Amino acid sequence: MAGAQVHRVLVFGWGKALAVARRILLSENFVLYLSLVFFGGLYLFMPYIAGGRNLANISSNMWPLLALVLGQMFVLILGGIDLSQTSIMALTSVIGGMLMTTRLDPALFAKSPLWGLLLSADGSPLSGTVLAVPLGIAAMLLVGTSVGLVNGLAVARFRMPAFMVTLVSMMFFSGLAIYLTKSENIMYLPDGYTRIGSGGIGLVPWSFFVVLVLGITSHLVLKHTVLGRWFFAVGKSVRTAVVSGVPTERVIVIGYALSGFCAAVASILYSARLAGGRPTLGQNLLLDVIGAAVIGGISLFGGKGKVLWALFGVLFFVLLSNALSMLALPFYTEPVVKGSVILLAALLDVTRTRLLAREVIV
Amino acid sequence: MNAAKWVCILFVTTALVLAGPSCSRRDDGDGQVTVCFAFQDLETEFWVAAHKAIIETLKSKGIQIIERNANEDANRQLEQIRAAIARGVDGIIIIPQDGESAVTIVGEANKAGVPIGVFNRPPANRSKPALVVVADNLKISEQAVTYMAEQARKLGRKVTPLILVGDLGDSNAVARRQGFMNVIQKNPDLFNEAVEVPTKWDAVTAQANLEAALQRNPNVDLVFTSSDFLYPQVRAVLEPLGKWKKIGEPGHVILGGVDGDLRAARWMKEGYVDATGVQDLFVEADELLKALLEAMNSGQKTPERWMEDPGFALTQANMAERAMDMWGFKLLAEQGPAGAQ
Amino acid sequence: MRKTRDTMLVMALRHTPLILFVVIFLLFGCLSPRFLSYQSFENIVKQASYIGIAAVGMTFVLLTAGIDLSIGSNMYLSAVIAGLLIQNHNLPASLALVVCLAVGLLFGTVNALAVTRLKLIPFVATLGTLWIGRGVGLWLTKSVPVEFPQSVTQIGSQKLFDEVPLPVVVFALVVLCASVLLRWTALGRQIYAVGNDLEAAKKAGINTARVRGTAFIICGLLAALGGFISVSQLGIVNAGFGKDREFDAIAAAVLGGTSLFGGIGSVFPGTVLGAILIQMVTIGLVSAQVDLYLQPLVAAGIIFVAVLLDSLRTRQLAKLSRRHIRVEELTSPRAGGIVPMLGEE
Amino acid sequence: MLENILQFDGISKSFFGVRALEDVSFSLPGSHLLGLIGENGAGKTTLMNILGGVLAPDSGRMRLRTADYAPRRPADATGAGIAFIHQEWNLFTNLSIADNLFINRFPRLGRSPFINRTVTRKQTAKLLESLNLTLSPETLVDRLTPGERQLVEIAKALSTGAEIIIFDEPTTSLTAAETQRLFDIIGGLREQGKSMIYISHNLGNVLELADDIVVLRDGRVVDTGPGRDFTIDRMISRMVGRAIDQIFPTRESRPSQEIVLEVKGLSQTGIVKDINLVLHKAEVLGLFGLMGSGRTELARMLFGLEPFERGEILANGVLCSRICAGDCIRRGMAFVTENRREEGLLMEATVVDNVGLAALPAFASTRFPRLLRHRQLSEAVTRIAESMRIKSGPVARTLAKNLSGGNQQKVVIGKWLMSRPAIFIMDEPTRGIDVGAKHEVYSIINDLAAQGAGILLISSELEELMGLCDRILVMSKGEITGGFNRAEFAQEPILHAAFKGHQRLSQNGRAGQR
Repeated sequence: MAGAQVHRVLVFGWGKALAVARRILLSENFVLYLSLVFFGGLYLFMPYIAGGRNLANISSNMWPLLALVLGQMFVLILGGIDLSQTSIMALTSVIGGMLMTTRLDPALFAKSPLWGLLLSADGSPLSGTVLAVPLGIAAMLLVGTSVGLVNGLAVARFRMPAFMVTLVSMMFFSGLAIYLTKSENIMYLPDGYTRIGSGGIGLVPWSFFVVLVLGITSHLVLKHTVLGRWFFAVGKSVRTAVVSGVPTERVIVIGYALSGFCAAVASILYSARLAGGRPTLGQNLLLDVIGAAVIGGISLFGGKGKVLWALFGVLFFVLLSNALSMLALPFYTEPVVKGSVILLAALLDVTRTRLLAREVIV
Repeated sequence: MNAAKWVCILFVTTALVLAGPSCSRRDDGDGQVTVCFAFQDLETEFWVAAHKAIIETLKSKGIQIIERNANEDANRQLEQIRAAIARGVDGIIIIPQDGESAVTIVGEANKAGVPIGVFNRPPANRSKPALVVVADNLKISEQAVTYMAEQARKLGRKVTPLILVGDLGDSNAVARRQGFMNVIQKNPDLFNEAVEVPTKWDAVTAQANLEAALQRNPNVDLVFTSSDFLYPQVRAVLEPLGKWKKIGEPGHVILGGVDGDLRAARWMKEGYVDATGVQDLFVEADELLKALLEAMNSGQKTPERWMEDPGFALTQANMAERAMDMWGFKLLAEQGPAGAQ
Repeated sequence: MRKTRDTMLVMALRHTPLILFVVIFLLFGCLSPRFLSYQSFENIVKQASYIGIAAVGMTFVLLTAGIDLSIGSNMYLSAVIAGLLIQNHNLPASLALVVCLAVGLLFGTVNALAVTRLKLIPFVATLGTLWIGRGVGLWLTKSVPVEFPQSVTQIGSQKLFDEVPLPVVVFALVVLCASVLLRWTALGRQIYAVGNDLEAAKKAGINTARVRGTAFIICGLLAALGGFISVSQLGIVNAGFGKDREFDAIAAAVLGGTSLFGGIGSVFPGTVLGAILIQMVTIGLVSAQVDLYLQPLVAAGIIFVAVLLDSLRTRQLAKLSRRHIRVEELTSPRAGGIVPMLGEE
Repeated sequence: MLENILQFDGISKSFFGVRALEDVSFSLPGSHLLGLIGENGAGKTTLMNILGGVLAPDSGRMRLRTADYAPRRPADATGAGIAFIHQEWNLFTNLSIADNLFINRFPRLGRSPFINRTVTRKQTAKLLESLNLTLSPETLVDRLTPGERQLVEIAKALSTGAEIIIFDEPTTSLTAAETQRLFDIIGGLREQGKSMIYISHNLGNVLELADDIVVLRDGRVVDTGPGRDFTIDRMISRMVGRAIDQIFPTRESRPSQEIVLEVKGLSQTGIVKDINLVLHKAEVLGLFGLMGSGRTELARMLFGLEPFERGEILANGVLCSRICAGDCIRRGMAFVTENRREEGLLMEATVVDNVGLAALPAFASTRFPRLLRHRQLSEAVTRIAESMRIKSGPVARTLAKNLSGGNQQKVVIGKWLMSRPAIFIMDEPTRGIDVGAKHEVYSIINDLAAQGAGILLISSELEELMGLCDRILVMSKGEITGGFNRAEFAQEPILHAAFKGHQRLSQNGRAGQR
């Protein structure tokens, strides 16, 4: 009798486990669970992946990328795309660097078109003052938002295809960033600034707080404001939105401006961490950004997206690249592994969608 | 379900956030010595050869290698180095994206007490201790172009020089362009204004733009490529125009470059190329590894030493005595006659 | 009078891309007279041919509302495999071409299966194969450049009738075949139908999986062909070969009027003009010896103007071809009679 | 010829345990036209999906001629000679008419893979001619009017050589003349020996055309018989399950003298000319005109969706210059579009999101940022959904695309009720919805007028306007060609005004759609 009892419990346990597995697969937060399983699996082989230092690494890698993906999310929800985010990062990082730096080597920077106008061997007129950091950051945010605004105007006003507009502005603004410094990177940024990238309150890094605020604000905007509803409406059907009195042009412009703003935030975090202003900052990051958004579940065709999805997508990508950094693989296998994992994740997601569809019909 | 979701998220976030940098200790694993080798990219032969030399030396010493390609992204390289440190590597070698990011990355290694060696691109300043082996790109290209200028003077007329400029986001490319310009500007009587051809370190772009530039300026008599890996493109454009001629033949275009790779060696030997600025790759790799392994063995955490690779210009004039100082010639010799086409 | 003026306006609007093309060409010609030669034009087309061929393939995929991010990796992998076979097994050039195309075809088929069978979103599927393809290529070469023998580079420098470079001939042939395929075969029309409305296409009994899959396979094949054309001119394949070319190909197609949302676009003149225009701007700037640092800025500016004009033109055309309910007397300020009245008769 | 060509035998089908069809049996004799009527949700669509191979029945079988017929996919139905003409067009707007007709079976040039354009062009031209459509086969579908598209859809069905043709609401977007043309074509088809099933909410049309009529209610056949035995009253009472004694509810309110909307000299070259109209408080003003008379364009101009060159629009006495839809909404206007699918609804969004969309700013708690008061919003939406009797699952989760046409239309109207506007512009609010839903829409219009709103009602069904309106204006060729007060309502003069300038058509012009 007791044996049967145990047997029944076992069967019950097994059935329950299956049910849980199924629920996880069907859950909206599937990507999160996938990341956790991935992490857990790796932990068995590489315990140091869960070491405090590495968790800190993962954390510090996640937040700036998340800022970018959040910006991209707004544009994707509108049914657009923003390829210019990386060039916005480069441009703002250069401008912020120029305003804040305390020392510029004349041998390197004398060729810059701004030399003598704004720049000198002691940096800019702002440099060294108390206001350097706050004003520098403000300028970065302002420039990022303005570039986004220009993108948005071109897309909304002139009905130009978003892909081309942002591709051209990627060319232009990354070219501009390189032109402004004539290829040189800017060093000697004030401590107050670089600490954003390395310091924190106790154990919590500053970048976390910055992106936390950004994320919560984005969530509030999308979920709890008129504007947020308008974003989704425009992404689902521009024509219906127009007829329903949504100021579609304004909404689109705001979307791109937000994307630019978020890129500037990411730029602040990245260049603070690297302690330098770089005209090539994030040059090859674009596919990671869009990839993370799409893996997270944000649709490229508009109308769908959530802050949490962005977070999960970023978590997945960062975990993946972090794990690859710890394996002693030859360099050429890395892309193969990366590509395979992306395909696998996508495949699981498709299976999940199919199961979900069946769930509804049955 | 909803509660479970939030618990999960909360768990992950707190884990990530609270795991401070301080609470970890290096994990030495099974006692195996591990070195992280992080490079910016492997797109030209110079980097490929360097990569090969370093990997082989390390392997021969039974050291486990974690190699990482940053794909030309300084931030990604920083993340990779941090991950490697977290894994508990015993030493680090980087080919940084540029001198400025090298400073930050060296700082990370210093903080963690892992000895670090910087290959070929020196940190922008010496504020953080590291083992550094440097080649002065500017000087090397100056030397090569100086020799080319001497050859040009022999033509006895004003000469139009052309330079294939690398990616303007790459500090080496910028330094090499500067070296070239310095020589051109020193000889205003000899040179017309230089024709600049952007390549973005991309063979296709280089070839297309070079072809266009030569159409516009058919009278170019001197071509300098910022990296030897573009010689095949120079040849592909010059040959149909009847300008791919050996030295001494009429219509020869004075050719020079920087790196000293296999093709440069071959074509110097055959007499097409006049001069090439050489970074002594093998010596650089050797010196750096020696110093790093020494530091690792003696338990030094932040060793500091700057090693200069003076570099030199291998020219048709000094080829007889110095050819074997150029790594490309060594590779050519290894390949033997079979490798030559 | 008015009528002829309006007709001319419509004509001008319809051919804006071509006019813009000529204007830019003349503009660069003013800056550097040598730019206006046949030779220089030939060079532009020759250099545009390889990205142009890939862009033609991309057009097929874009028409079905898909996207292929993997063509750069495809170019690299197929060229590498062909090159290694030549090096190690002394394959003749013609056979190398076949191998190269076969690899491209296979690559395209993998994408096609991932999209149609596994039902992955094209963006993610090809993002995955982008990494895998590049990785396999690097694995085969260990990042060492692969050299091609004279027999291959000869192909690149050959000229038909001593006038037209072979790459241009291949490009023209590809464009011709693609145009014919899109315009004159059932498959071509079905590609447009699938891109316009996938659900309706299914209802109409079109085998949508086959149509979409074919588009990806064609794209893979043409990417490999474009890669080979490029290799035949370069003579060498470096580790960075083909990197980011997908953006160039998409840009050429979109600049030529192809929509990223499917169903709209053409190979000729659309994509061809797009590819050549981009190449012309790049080469024109080199010819005009514009400061290197300013070149990307100017190029971006010119392309921006091109895109802007194109969208203004599309709107204007839409306005002009709007149905007219009434026939107005000729006193009206705006065009009344451009489009024949399409009332109820 | 009375041999049955198609037979349904005890078909049943359930979804989620809910019966959609229960033991449906009837047959379609050869060369007959069978009218299939029933309210939305009665099971017509499910039955047709089973016939078309989209769904499989739970039990029961179908017989085609003498053989069993059990299609597994849409292609099987096409192969068996059954063609569907859907209410929603399945045309590819980026292709030409000829391409659309032959998309799945292009004729080849000999053995080559190339399309034989001569054949497609010729056959298309022939088909178009038989439908009296003077269009080039190479015309892009994108450039066709809705009516023309519907005819192309019919041409497509005919081109497959189908023996059985199913019409699902084919006239909703046709003008009177086009409808007549379609009926002539249907007559011709019947003479050729084709069998047809005709599904429509327009009972007059069904009565006119059908040899037999089958009435479905709640998934069951509740009445069947020869068409001549039916009357509209019988059809309605069988469909609804009770007698509706009056289609148009009586108006109890009277218009006041207060003007809510005034239009002076509105003109746009090529579209409308010198439009003057006045809409009073609590008035229902009808706007009648043929399709293409400029009535829809006028409505769009009033709501700021299309530009106009000259003229003034005064809403509640305020001059609107350079307006957009948002301004109009703030001035108390509402616009029910004729294009429900593309302009009225967010198909992928929930009922709540749709209903709430236009009134969102009104539910913001603060000026900046405009935070939504979710509870109030969802309460308001629920109130509206209930008061309009929108039948759907939970409003917060059901997507608009999953609603029936009538309920979708209620969502579109409901969207505007949220902000209690004083001026309504309604463009074809009853198009393509069933009798019950129509009746409800009429009641809503009445209620709105009773509450003091001014309503500009556009319709191509003259009876509807005559039953509801206080006044009717008639448009033809972009101009207002007549105005009638309630006492003067009569078909003859109104139609006469509507056909002004259409000499050729007015001879065989018919009264709306009966």
